[in-house]
Amino acid sequence: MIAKFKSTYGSGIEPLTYAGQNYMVVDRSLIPEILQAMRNEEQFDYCVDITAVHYPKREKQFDVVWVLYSFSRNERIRVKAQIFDGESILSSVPIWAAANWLEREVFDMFGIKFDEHPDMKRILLPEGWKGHPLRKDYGILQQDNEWVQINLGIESGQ
Amino acid sequence: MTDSNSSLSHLDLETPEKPFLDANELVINMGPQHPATHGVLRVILRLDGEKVLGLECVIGYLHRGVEKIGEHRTYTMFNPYVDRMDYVAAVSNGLGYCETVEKLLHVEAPPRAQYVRVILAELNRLASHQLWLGTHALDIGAITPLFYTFRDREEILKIYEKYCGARLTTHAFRIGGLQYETYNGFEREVKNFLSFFRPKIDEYEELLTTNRIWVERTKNVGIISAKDCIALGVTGPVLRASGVKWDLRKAQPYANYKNFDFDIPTCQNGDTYDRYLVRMAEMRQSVRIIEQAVEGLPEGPVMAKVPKVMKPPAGEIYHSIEAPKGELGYFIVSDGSTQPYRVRVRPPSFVNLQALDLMCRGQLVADVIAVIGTLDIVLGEVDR
Amino acid sequence: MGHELMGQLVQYIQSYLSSDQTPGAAGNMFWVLVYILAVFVGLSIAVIAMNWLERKILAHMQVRLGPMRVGPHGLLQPIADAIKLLLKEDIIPAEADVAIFWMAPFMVVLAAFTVFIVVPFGPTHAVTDMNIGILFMLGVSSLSVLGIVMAGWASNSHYPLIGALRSSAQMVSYEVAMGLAVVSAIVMTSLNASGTGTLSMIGIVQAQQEQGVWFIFKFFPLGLIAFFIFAVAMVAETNRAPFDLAEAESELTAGFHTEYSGFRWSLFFLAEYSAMIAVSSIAVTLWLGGWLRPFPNLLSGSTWDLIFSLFPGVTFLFLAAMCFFNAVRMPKHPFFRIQTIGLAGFGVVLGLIGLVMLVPAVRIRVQDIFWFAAKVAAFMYLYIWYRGTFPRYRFDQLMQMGWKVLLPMGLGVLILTATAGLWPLIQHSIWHP
Amino acid sequence: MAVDTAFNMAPVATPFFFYMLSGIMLIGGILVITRKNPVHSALALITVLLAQAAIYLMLYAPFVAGVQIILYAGGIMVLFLFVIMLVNIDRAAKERTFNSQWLVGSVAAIALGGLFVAVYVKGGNIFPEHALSVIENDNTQKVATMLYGQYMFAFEIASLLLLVAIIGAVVMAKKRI
Repeated sequence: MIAKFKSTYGSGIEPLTYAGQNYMVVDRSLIPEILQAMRNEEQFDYCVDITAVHYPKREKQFDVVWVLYSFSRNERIRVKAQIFDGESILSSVPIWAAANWLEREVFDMFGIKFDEHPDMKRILLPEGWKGHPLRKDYGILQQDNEWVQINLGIESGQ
Repeated sequence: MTDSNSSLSHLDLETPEKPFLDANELVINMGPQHPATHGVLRVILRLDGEKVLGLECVIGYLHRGVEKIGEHRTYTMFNPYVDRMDYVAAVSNGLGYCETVEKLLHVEAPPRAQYVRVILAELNRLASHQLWLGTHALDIGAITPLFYTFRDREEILKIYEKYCGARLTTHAFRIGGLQYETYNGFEREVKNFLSFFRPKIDEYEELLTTNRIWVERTKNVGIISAKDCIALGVTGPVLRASGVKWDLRKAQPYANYKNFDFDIPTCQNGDTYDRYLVRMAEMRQSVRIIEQAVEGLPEGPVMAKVPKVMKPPAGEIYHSIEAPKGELGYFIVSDGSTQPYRVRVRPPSFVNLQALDLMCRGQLVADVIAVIGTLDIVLGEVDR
Repeated sequence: MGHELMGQLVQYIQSYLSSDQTPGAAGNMFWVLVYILAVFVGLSIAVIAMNWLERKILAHMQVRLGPMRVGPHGLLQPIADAIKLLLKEDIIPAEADVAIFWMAPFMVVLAAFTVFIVVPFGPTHAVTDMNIGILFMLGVSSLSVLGIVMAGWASNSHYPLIGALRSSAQMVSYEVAMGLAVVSAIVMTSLNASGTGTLSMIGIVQAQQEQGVWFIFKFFPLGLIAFFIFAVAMVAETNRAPFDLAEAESELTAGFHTEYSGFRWSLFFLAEYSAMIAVSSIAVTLWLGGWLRPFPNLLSGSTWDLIFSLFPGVTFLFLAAMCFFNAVRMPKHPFFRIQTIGLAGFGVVLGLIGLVMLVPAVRIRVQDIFWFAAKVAAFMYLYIWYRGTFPRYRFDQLMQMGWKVLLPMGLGVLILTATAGLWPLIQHSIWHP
Repeated sequence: MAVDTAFNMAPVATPFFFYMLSGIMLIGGILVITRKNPVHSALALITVLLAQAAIYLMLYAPFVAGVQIILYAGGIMVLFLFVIMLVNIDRAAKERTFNSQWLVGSVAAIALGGLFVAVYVKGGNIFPEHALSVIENDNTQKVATMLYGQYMFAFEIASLLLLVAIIGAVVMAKKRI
């Protein structure tokens, strides 16, 4: 399968394996196409998870990771795309409805915007919160003091 | 309401239906303090009379930043934190986390530890399903099953307490095996529990399975087709009740589940009653697994050789287990240091909760309660 | 002068004791007041006892103990609760319609208590016997829904409003089925020589006495079906499980009384329980022979009469013995001393009541009340049992049950009962045209 | 039967009660049309109906009184309230209670009042001098014999009319049948 993708898309795909788990790093521009193909042609019909990893030292700061599973093949695969800070990526909600909240959570935690997402807003943190906690530059004790003072009427949440 | 052959396009979850005639649309805010939302879930209901036109979940009231904490603790130190996510199935959380880190470290727990893990994890599944049954029945108005299930859950918690000193957030497993050897009489007590518990499942079923009101309240309520389940990523008993025979214990066996003989109970209709039946059948299967595990419990060490200071080689692992509520996944990225670079938890409750809107459309307020109950969500896990 | 008045009073009391009329019918104002007071006090005690019993019985059904702390076996728990409720802050929401919010609980209580004017605890033990007794009971108890609607609306909050909407729809629809079942029992009262039935509560029981059969067994199984319809509808009428949608805890937090607290809330509570007793009394009067003792035909004769008349006293003595038994079993620790004494004292009170009830003059007049109360108590137990066993119906299912099951059944039973009652006449006209 | 006559109740049907109940009815009636809040109006109407039931009782017509309570106060008014509660009260409260038909309305009211006065003045001899001594005990039975004997046809026609109304309501309310 990966070989087929490789031949179709060429250098945009880099298939990798670690500890017996397959994943591939895909160029950002190829992501919509690849994900569509994964679902329609390769029967990866279950989007297990969408998440991101922040590498502040890298030029392309974020890895966006799709964990996919195919019921018919009983196979799991991860698709990764590296993007710059502030760059957005096309939403996969039209492909997997499950992506809705998962993408919202990625936005909430990392500030990565998904284009054409039906309802791109925070999910776990309250609306109006400043900062995205899972970025590496967000301290573990850091909080939006202003928001806490205005909305909770206390000096600090800690 | 849902055509099972429909494609994704019908999952238009943003625009609510129109109210009938010119009646006013009633917006009700259910929760975050509400007796039936199982925690601090807030559901904004748009109603036409009592008919649900659409709903929106507001979550995050219990957000504690577990994933962020994980990045600032060592692998061992983070282990107790995962128990606080799905606190009614803490052992399963620990199992998933320990196995993921073991994969990163390229170690494997010794057989005895594996067996004990299966016993405790399946006991945990029983406890979780019992809690679900009690509260779900309470939501639908049957108050008695709650006390029956809690009486029996107590026995499981006693075994935990004797084993590791804790009852709810057990922290029972360690990376590489178990901290403690089982106590004297562990096997006997588990066996006693099984023989005590098997008739109790019949007792629950006697109260509910053929109860007319129970059947009327749950049949054809909150139907979700297999197709929609898969599209929305819904897993666990909800998926199996829709007819998909998929259980990670069979599909991608972890621990040593492949050594045990058990069935995957499924149903076809995908309604609340089927989910109830599936979970009841799962309890019986769990009893079967525990029975085999206790019978075949091997002697030997319970801890593999793991370094005192864990520094897994750089790499990344996604590993998931079949938690009582569905697929519980851990995605851990290691950069070779003592702390994980990134811990991502794929919580089953969070993903399953997405289906609430779809399942409640066109139903009545009372059904929303039933559906929230049947999804078996734990807000600690939804919000993390 | 005072002596003369005293003599008059004694004569007065004696005159009543030998009377065979209700005080209302005799136009005896003094006894009417005494009866009203007695009914009110008795009802309050019954509600308190019901509160304790419900918690205890439900607890034992659910493998737990229930109240154990306040008094021996929690006997004083209802009183403690009442004090707690009275001392609680009385909250009126800022946006509420104050006047209606204020009136609603009184409306409910008024409706629930007024109906007891016509409840016949015995052939003479009723405040009054109205010509339209049963109609009065149904009518006045239907007024309590107004109070519920007022409470729900005046709270100016969504949950109470939905609770009120549900309960008004529910009560209005079940009243229809209930009425049909009642009518089929009333039709049975007309099966006598004169051919005229009665709506009077006492008259209905007397009709059962004359016909020598409780209406539940009349035209078997027609009476039974009518009784069944009523038994279902009355649970719905009183908003109790499994029809407690108006206050469905898990859906509407507390339904129409969500915003009520303290004393006002306790009035709703009081009304709920007295309404339960009221509808149970209707069921007992219409189908279970009211104050008549069980097995009047099977176990007839003066010996059996005597044995059955001893029942009330013996029951109380048994309860007293239970109290003593438990007092003996109490832990012998100074901590439990007061509880033990309390329980024994309670036993003494019960025993004395039992002994008094064995006195022939008393037992003859008391046994009617006893049998009536015993039958009502059986219904109360059923209420608790339902609550411990059944999940809650959904609103549309409830409506479906009322309109599509009970109503047609009620109509059918009514027609069949009328046909069965007229059967001799029909037969006659067919055979001898 | 030993009943002490000294403690006998005074008859209920005293003029005092009549005037009191009539007063309640009049005040309630005025409140019904003047209250801005429809729920208050409905409650006032219930008061009127209950007072009316009490007047029936005074007239020795307990059956009619019972039916009045059970049907109007307990049934129909509850449905009224049911509907009112579903309507947006805030909007209804802002609307003017009296619309421009007040002229026609008062003319009609004056005409009706004149009719009543005329009947009372002209037809003085059709009113009996004393209240009829109706025996209370078989009042209900009398109503029954009347309804199912003499007025059987009218009674059945009325029920048929109601059936038509029910079906009409169902047809109007149901989206599809």
